[in-house]
Amino acid sequence: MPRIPRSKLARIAAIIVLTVAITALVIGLGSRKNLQPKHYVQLILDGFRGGSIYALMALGYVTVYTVTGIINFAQGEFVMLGALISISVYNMPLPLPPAARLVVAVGSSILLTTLIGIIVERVAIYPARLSPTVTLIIITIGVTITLRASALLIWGADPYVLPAFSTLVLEDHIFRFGGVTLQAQSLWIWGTLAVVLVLLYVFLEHTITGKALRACAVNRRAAQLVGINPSRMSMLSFGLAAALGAIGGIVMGPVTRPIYDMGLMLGLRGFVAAILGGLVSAPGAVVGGLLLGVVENIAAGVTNPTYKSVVAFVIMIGILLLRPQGIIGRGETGGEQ
Amino acid sequence: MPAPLLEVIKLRKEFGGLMAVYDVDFAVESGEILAIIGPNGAGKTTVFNLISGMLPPTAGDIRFDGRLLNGLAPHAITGLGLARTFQNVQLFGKMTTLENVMVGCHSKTHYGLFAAALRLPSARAEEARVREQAMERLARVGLEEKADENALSLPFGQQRLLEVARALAAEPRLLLLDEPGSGLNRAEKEELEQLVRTIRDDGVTVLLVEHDMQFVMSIADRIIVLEYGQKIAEGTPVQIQSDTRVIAAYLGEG
Amino acid sequence: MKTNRMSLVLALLMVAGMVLAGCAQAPPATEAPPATYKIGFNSSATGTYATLGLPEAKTAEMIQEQINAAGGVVGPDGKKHEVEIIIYDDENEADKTVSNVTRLILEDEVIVVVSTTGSGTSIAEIPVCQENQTACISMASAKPVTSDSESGTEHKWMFKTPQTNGHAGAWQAAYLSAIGISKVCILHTDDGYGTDCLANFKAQAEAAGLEVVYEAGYAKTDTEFSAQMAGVEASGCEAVEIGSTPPVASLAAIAVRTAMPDMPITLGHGVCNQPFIDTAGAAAEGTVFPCGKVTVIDEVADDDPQKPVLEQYIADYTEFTDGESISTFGGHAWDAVMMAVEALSAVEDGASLEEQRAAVRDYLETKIVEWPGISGLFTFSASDHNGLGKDSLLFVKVVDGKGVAFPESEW
Amino acid sequence: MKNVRAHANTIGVITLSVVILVLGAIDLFRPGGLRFSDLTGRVVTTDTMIRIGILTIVVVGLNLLMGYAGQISLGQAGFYALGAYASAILTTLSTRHGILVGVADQWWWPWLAIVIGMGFTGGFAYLVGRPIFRLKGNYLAMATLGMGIIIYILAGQFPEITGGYDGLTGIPRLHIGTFKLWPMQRYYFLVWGAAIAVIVLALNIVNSRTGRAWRAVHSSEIAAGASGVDIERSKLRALVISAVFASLAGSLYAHFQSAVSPNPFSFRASVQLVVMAAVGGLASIWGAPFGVAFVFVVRDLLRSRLEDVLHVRGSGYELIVYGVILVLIMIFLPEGLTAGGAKLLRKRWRSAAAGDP
Repeated sequence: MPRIPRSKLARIAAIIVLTVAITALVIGLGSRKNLQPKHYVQLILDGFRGGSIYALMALGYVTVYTVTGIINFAQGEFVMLGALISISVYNMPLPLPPAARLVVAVGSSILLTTLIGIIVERVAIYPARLSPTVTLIIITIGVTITLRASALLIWGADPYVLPAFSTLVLEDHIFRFGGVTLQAQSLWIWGTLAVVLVLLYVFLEHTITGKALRACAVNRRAAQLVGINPSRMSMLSFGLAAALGAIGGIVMGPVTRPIYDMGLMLGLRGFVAAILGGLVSAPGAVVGGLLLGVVENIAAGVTNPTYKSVVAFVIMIGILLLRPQGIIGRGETGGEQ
Repeated sequence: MPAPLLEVIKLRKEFGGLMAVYDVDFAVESGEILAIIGPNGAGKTTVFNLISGMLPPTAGDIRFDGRLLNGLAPHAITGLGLARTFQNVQLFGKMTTLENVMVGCHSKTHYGLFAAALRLPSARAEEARVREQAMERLARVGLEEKADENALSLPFGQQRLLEVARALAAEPRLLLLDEPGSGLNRAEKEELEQLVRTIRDDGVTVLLVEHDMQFVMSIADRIIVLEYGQKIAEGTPVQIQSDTRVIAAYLGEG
Repeated sequence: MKTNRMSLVLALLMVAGMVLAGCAQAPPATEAPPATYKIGFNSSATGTYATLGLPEAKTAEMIQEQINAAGGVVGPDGKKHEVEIIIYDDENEADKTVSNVTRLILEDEVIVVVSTTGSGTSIAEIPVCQENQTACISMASAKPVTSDSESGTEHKWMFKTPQTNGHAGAWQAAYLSAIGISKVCILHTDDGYGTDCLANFKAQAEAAGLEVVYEAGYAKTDTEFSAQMAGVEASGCEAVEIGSTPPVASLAAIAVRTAMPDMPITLGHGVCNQPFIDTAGAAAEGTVFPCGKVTVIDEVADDDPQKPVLEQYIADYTEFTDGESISTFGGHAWDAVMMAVEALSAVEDGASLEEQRAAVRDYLETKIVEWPGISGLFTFSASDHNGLGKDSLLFVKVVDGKGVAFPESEW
Repeated sequence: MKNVRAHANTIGVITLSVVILVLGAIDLFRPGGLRFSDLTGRVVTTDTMIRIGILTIVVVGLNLLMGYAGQISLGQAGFYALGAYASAILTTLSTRHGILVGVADQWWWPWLAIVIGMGFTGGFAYLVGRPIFRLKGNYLAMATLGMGIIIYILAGQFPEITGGYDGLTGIPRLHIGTFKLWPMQRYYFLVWGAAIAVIVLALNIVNSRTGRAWRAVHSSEIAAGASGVDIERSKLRALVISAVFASLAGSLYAHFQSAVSPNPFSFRASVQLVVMAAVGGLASIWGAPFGVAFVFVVRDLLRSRLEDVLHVRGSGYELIVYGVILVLIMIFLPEGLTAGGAKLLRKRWRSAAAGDP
């Protein structure tokens, strides 16, 4: 029987003790607010819904970071653009039935946002690719400010809404079982996440460009040596990240009221999810997103809901300090490229 | 026999199953020039990194002047008088040649932040002393006219000399030179040999790693030979030249 | 080192450039016609409170046009004085609010200031108005904007036109106790306005004998409320009071309706505009909230002294903004600016700026009695710089996507 | 050679002081009814100059931390907030809670509060810095970002202590004995006096042993360690100094605005501070005042000009232009406006000179 080295055993024991302690604390706090089991289920369900959006964004961060080593602050803005563009296209007086209009809206929004992502990469990111990390971070911040201000001018400051996919009307179909409510849109969100993962898997594993992208992610210089053009890969990674962001924005359109400045806090949450997953692996990003959504929601439920974003950032700093390679991944500690 | 300046006892370093350095023992007497040679990958630079605190040893002790170095951070070890240079030159890019050497004096200067912020006389005096010492170190390696130039604008040979000057600025009692000769032409190597000798004559013990046999034979008092992380021979250059195991290791028949 | 010296030279050039640019402008020639009265206006036309601040700014621009068309305002000297309303935007940032108000008072030398949209930012401007002894009329409803919490007295130079959250709390408490509710939950935004709603709704509820069993806040940008809903359900409260402005107020209402379909929902007067109902959709049905009369004009009795003023404002605003929806926040701005314009009549032409500002302040504090405005009948006094009572609000219920009067008789 | 740079810096300090004195005097004594803002076409007023002075202090700290020591901080507004809240809480103790009534109303108490604030913020930075500096590059940026946002959110809670979202008001104006450092024209001299003092201190530190150690750590940590520099302590020292400077600026802001709320210390504020440092030139202490001035003037100029030219609701267009300028500067002038600009000028002069027959 392979002897598990003592240090690994100790670490597993520590993790078990930690999880038991946390669950006890959660139940304890929850009972003070006499939360019934059905409330915990509701918190977890809604946590998964929010977590799926974080997961899609985390995938965007991972794609850009692994290929170019850049943390793209503007990832949140791609979500906003995806949502608002799809709503504008949907509200266009096209002679089509609502269902068809929705499909056109979704398609054109993903295309347009991907295009914007590529333009951003060509104009702002690629010219400065050799600059130090500080400069690149500030450039992505400049891009964020520009995109958000343009959205303010195009769509103004009022919230918009996309009809729920299943009912094509503002009010979504709600499933109720045992005191727990589940919106049909949540199913659309989880379904979309699953489809995106499958498509991403197929693209990365079974297409030449996909493999090239992965090669770039593993070792940029080696990829260059075998003839992969880093400029094309960088452009592709931003386009893919923009598409992922747009999809996230579209499916959450009916659930939240997209507005021009929704990108900031969402972007930060997506980043925390990416860090949880180790910032280098796609499965890590998805698990990180879902986990963040659930943990954040439960923590808010049992303590004071206003501490929700504090919880997210405390988790981030905790992960950065204790396990920079995240819960799943084995990445490095984000050193200078 | 006075106690050796540096003692390495049963030194071992494991990188995930690979034994880079395995039970290496050797000592460096004060005032001598000791060389460590061996084919590439023999663990020469790893031993250097273990001694200078860059890497924590898996097992074994390193004693400098009787003090245990295990676990000390590189800057603490430099403070004790053990300075080093690097195989691939590590200079401070956006700083001038003189400033690079002045950083070397860091462990020898003590004026605090408060004195520096207010440019108190004590700070200004010590600062002047540091500048003067650094200029003198530059003169030792013949680079005083290049004082104002950016360190990276110097030709490669002079960059190596600058690194030596910076190491000397810490007034070390033991100087570790990591492949000082690599990348130098014939004339530069002779100049380096001269420099190492004058350093030794100033009372600084020298431990150098080198794979250029010819250079080592002419400069070293004693030689240690490593192969696959193990010490296979130790002795004077003459003994080493005739040692069968060393020849086999180098010529690859072993 | 060389870059250092060069950067010094360039730096000095920039400063000199800045200085010369200023001198190039010729000093304004002194003009003979009667002095122009200047009113300062600052709202959050962009940023997080844009849905409130933009209609306010548009109302100010509308009034400017109306005054220009009328050729100005008749001063105490009988002559017509032009009125200039200088409009700034503070993007709901406290720093910009203080900068804008300071600039209006010290640089533009306005006689009276109307500023600003948010409660937090309005509180930040208090020291500027007090120290520079210039009347500032705020369009925010939080109590600390006009009343000094320590001494309980009103800030001498601070006024505000919106109905307070205390009035809104009183209406909600009266309605809930009337329909037999005893346990209440309060949800609120995590900002100056939201926390003021919480304090006032809670005080009024407890005064009316209701028990507040659960309170929870959320950020203006939040879209997920399941943590709050779990708390509401677990607390066993029988009704939910929401203290927020759109769009987050609508999302909160939707969340309550989704989790607890038949839970009664009451809100503060901050949601008193069409965007709240449009965004909330079906979730708004059946919700009740006190409302400024301007958004439910056809529910206002004909003999109500405010009716003519309300109808005039609605007609002018709709025409000026070619059909944008009427908002109660625009009404707060109209009241403030029109009061300021009326107070100008107390300004002596020859008097110094300080005297003119004091005259306007005194006029506001003493002469505004039973003053028919959009937000209600104003009666300012030394102890009340808000001048409105509970009756300035009309209780409204949303039926078929429209706010319909819901007087006590129908409870 | 070295004293030439020290010489250039002393000239710089003297000229900046003279310029500030002259501008301040004009504003204080109003020769011929001239107002300070007339000098700059009504774009820069005394209020703006004071805010530029306050933020210069923070940005000089950022220059040391990011430009010289090479450590990224996206949470500097957090330290700025700690200083502001320390002053706000301590100076309103007597009025709000009736604590230390006798002491808190003395003229010297606010000054002591400023020093306490700096001490507290410095200590906090030290405690936060120890774990955080195990991280590098993007991860360090994110950890500091998280810290800044947590401080911002917590400032909005605990109404009893921090006044919640409305914040604290009634912060007294500063006095020296009975001499009141108000109205603004007087406070201007205090703020810019502090700013120039901070610049002098920073220049001295940069040209000292500590400054050299920072630059060494920034270019190669391994070599710095081998040269005897305690890397951990060196980074921590840079963070603590930048936090202490930010705290001083926060206190000056609290006494200028006389009211403090979480609103001006959000993530947006941290980003703007980094932008000001970058535009002025990360590794140039002289860049700080000009990076700050550039951002203020450009935003105000754009807003007023855009409103006149396009008579449109300003801030949307203005933000776009601001964002684009930021990206362009970072791509073409990475060492910032002053240093980069100077280099461009020198190249042009050199090529012009070379061009002559």
